[in-house]
Amino acid sequence: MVGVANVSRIEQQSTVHGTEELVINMGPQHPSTHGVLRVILKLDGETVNDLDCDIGYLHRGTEKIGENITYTMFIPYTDRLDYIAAPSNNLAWVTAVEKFFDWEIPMRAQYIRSMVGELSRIASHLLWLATHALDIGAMTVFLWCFREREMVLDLFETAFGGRLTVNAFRLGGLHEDVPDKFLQLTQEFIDIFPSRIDDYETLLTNNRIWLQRTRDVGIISAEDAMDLGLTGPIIRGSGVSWDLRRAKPYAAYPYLDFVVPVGENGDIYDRYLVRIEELRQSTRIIQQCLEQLPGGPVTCKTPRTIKPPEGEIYHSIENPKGEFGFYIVSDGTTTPYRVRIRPPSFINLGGLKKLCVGQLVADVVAIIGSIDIVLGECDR
Amino acid sequence: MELYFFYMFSGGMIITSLLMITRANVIHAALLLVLTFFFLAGIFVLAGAEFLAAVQILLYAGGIMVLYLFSIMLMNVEVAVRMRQWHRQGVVVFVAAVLLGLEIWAVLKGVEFPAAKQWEWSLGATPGNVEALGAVLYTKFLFPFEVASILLLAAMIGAIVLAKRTIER
Amino acid sequence: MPDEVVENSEETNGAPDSGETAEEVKTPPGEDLKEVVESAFPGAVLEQSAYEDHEDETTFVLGVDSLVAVATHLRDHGDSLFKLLTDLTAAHYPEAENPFEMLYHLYSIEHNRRLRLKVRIKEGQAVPTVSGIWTSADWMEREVYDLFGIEFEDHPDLRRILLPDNWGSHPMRKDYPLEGRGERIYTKPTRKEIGD
Amino acid sequence: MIPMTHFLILGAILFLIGAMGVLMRRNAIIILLSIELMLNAVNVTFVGFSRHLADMTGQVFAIFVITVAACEAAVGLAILIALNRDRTMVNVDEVNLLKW
Amino acid sequence: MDMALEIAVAAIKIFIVLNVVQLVVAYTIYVERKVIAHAQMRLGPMRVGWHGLLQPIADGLKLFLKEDIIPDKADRIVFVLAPVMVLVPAFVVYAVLPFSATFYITQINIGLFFILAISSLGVFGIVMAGWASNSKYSLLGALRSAAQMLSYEIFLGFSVIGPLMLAGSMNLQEIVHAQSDVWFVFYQPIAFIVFFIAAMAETNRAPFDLPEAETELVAGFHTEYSGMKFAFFFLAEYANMFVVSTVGIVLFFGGWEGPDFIPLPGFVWYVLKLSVFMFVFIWLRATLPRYRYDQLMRVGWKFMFPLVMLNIFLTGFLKYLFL
Repeated sequence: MVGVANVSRIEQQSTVHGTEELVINMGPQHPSTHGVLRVILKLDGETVNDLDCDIGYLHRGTEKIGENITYTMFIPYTDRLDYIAAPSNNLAWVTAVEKFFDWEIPMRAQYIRSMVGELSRIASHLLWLATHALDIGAMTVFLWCFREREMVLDLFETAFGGRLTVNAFRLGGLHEDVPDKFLQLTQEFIDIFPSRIDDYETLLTNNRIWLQRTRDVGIISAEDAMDLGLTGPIIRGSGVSWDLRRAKPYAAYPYLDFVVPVGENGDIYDRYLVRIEELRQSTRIIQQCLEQLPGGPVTCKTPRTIKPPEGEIYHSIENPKGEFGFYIVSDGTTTPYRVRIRPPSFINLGGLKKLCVGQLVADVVAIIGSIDIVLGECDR
Repeated sequence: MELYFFYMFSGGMIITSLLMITRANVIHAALLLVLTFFFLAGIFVLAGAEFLAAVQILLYAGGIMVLYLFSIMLMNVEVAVRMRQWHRQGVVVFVAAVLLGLEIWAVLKGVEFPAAKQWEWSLGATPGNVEALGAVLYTKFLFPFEVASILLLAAMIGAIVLAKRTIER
Repeated sequence: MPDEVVENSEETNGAPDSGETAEEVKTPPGEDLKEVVESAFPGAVLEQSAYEDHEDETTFVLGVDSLVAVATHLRDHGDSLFKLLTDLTAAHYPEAENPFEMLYHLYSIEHNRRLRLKVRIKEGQAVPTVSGIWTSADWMEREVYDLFGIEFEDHPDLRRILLPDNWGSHPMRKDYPLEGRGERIYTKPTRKEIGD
Repeated sequence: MIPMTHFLILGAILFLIGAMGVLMRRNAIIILLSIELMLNAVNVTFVGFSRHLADMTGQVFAIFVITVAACEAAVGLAILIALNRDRTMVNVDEVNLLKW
Repeated sequence: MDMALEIAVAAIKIFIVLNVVQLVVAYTIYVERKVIAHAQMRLGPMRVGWHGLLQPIADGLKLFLKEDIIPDKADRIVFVLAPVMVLVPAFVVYAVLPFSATFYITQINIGLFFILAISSLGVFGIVMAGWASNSKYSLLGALRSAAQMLSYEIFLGFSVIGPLMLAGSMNLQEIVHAQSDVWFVFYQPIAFIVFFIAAMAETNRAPFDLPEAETELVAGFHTEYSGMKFAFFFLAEYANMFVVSTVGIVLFFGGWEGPDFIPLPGFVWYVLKLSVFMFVFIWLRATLPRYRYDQLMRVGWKFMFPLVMLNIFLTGFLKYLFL
């Protein structure tokens, strides 16, 4: 979509100045804008003076669709939001709708939800690490991460039949119990995964060039992060120990033991460390889920047509990218009256300007990578 | 054989330099001047100054001219292409040039040069041009050499001060 | 390695999805927050509600005029500290007297609680921007402007964000046609407009 | 063996072309380029004499000329960049604020 | 008649070298793809021929048959000339490289200086390409590249002075002969490190591949190039890798000479050493992230420049004392 005014605003300013300022269009087809993001950069030499994001290339009106179909029918649409971590979106939607009711979700379903949620976190973080490292020029990490991400997607396939858009959960639990093979393969995966994380870290964590590229770049303080509404690993990287899995527990998280990693300086490197540690913690959580997994049914008794009582709720979960929530207004019919998706990528991307102005072009790429956006959810 | 090469190189130089001063596009002019310098390096080789030829390419073509191109890219030159290119004094310049040319020609015509001497070494052999040049440069011309280095330093500081946007005091 | 980690706290333990049980039916949750607001701005909270008395669903309905003052107060007051504007959106009720409802979801990391502010406005009525209070509101207000056509006073950069700049209508309104050519009220930009 | 006069005539022609460029063009960058050409015309003469007299002094001076050319290029271009930044112009006859 | 024979012999040598170099370059790309693939736990090219051995030929054919696009607003002449200006210097340098004691095209007494001079011209092609494409990414890439290559040329130039002082000649053959006892890398470790880093930067190889950093500037100066013109840039990059590797071998690792107790022909030694160099180049590319522009400049001017000056001073001092 053509953002006419977006371009002209910046270009007009640049012609007023006597000195030549370079306006470059990064995207929407650019290797490191992670999708169809278009960033209009105003450069002075290599320094970024001003920046404007043009988004909406992937706008599909998901909220509007949600207002015209039933609660169950909307689950597959949530897959298409953050398609990197689709089960997380399913989880947010089903837990949000379940908040209207007082159903007893069976514990087995809750544990599987947590487990799959963490697997999707691993999948998402692996894709982030892969592309982030590639943006900074470390191309080997890219393929190593994809090797493990492939294993996670295979797990999804075993459990739900789909790989990317899995449509994993149903209102009231799961559609079917997961096959035993899934549990067995998951155990095999988390047995080898920690050593693979060590491999990534060998290439990056103490690499001098990596440190020079990420340390003290794109710093955001805790106060600024809150002001900008940044959530997820970004705000944790700035030193705020806040994780919705801990603060507002859902699924099986109240019974699971995990550590919320926190950074110190709020630079790219801290965000990197936080996400790497989250990978390890996710592995731990999955291990606990496997050990504590109770038997029994995977779905509770739900009415044939889902008609929540009139009212409005907001429910959010800790998506890999940040706080992912749904605000739902029910008018007592089978379709929601208003569906609002609280998109972490959209709001985190809003902080890009603050992070980038004054930095170099090469840093913009690194910063976009460290924010970890996915445009499907940003544009909805 | 030598003479043919000389004519080739000098013809090339004259053509490219004439093209150079007539181009509207500065980048084209700069690139043509680079070509001129290649021919000049060839002439230096013919004159037995192969070290100088390499210096010509390394410093002039590879250094100074890249600096030119670099600066031209930093400036806004597209505007200048569309503007008037010449001072309105072409006739005066041409007359002056012809007069100067005739004068130089007349002087050269009257001069009888003594017979050429031979180098003490043959072309391309070692030790040769480089050693001889070094020996002269670092003994007889040591003082001018050091002065040149100070000149370079001064020019460097001057260039930085002039081109720097803001100078923190 | 991150320098600081927080051990698993047992305080927040609670059965998932249980929410608050219907013991305190009489007093809806969020009374303390109401006091925080009322102490500085008496009568600012026009309505108070919460879905099935969920603590997190506390909702205050405010007047348009008091919005910015109350929001600033809620952000800065020690008992509320709503430093995070989680979400900002709107809803359209075409039949109502005030058809548009602005929704502000606030979150306080310090107190781990949520609050929803509501402002009801008429068609064409402008809302004061809260982007001066939470910078994150900048883009979200642009989105509301884009999809609902609600104007924001003093917004630093009120442009469309998701749809093309010359999109003719506001698709999240309930009267937006779901079929037909309605959604193509959109003129192709001329070359001149693009600046080519 | 190349006759001495050849070098001298070549040097003279190049110098003339350079001088014409300096006098006739408005574009400051091309004027700088023409100056480079003139300096090189001198180099041709130096090297010619060095060849003819089998004496290294000519080549040494050619090296000094290149040094001076480098300085001239650096300072000249810096001035041009400063001018261009201040007010977008590259033509020498526009720089006339000091002209009475 | 002698002269005609000489010219004919030289022409044949040039023909051989040019063709062999092109073939070897094509296969270096294959080797690079294979090595990086294995570093990344995958197979690399496998389809064309046995283990993808015919892949370079297929690639070459593909590039040859591709549509050659010249952007509408590009400066056509400069745009077409730029790849030539990159490729020609890269190949001209081969004229003085000694491949073995007997196999070389020519030897001149300013051999090393000639290499430096000619390879400094490569930057022209890049600047021309960046400017002529009339694209902002290309221009930024070209500016970066010009600054980078100009600075690193200086360190490259200064780093070879140490070995030069030891050998007392700029003739590459004589430099090799001077190392018949001990390789200069043992006398000149600092110079070698600086040389190697500068060589990586000169050839725009990772971690210094900023001019063509695909994730920032799409592809830098050759963003707008396609088909054979793109292939020219590609060929030139690898040809330059061979040149700097060969210069490194000649200056620091005794050229074609190996230890006496292993009787191998000179050319084999040369190829062995070259392979090691190339492998290190590829290995680094698979391992390291990319430097940022300002960091690159800082490393160069604040770290390598003083180091190499110190090296020259020390070499001169020690040579004065002991020789």
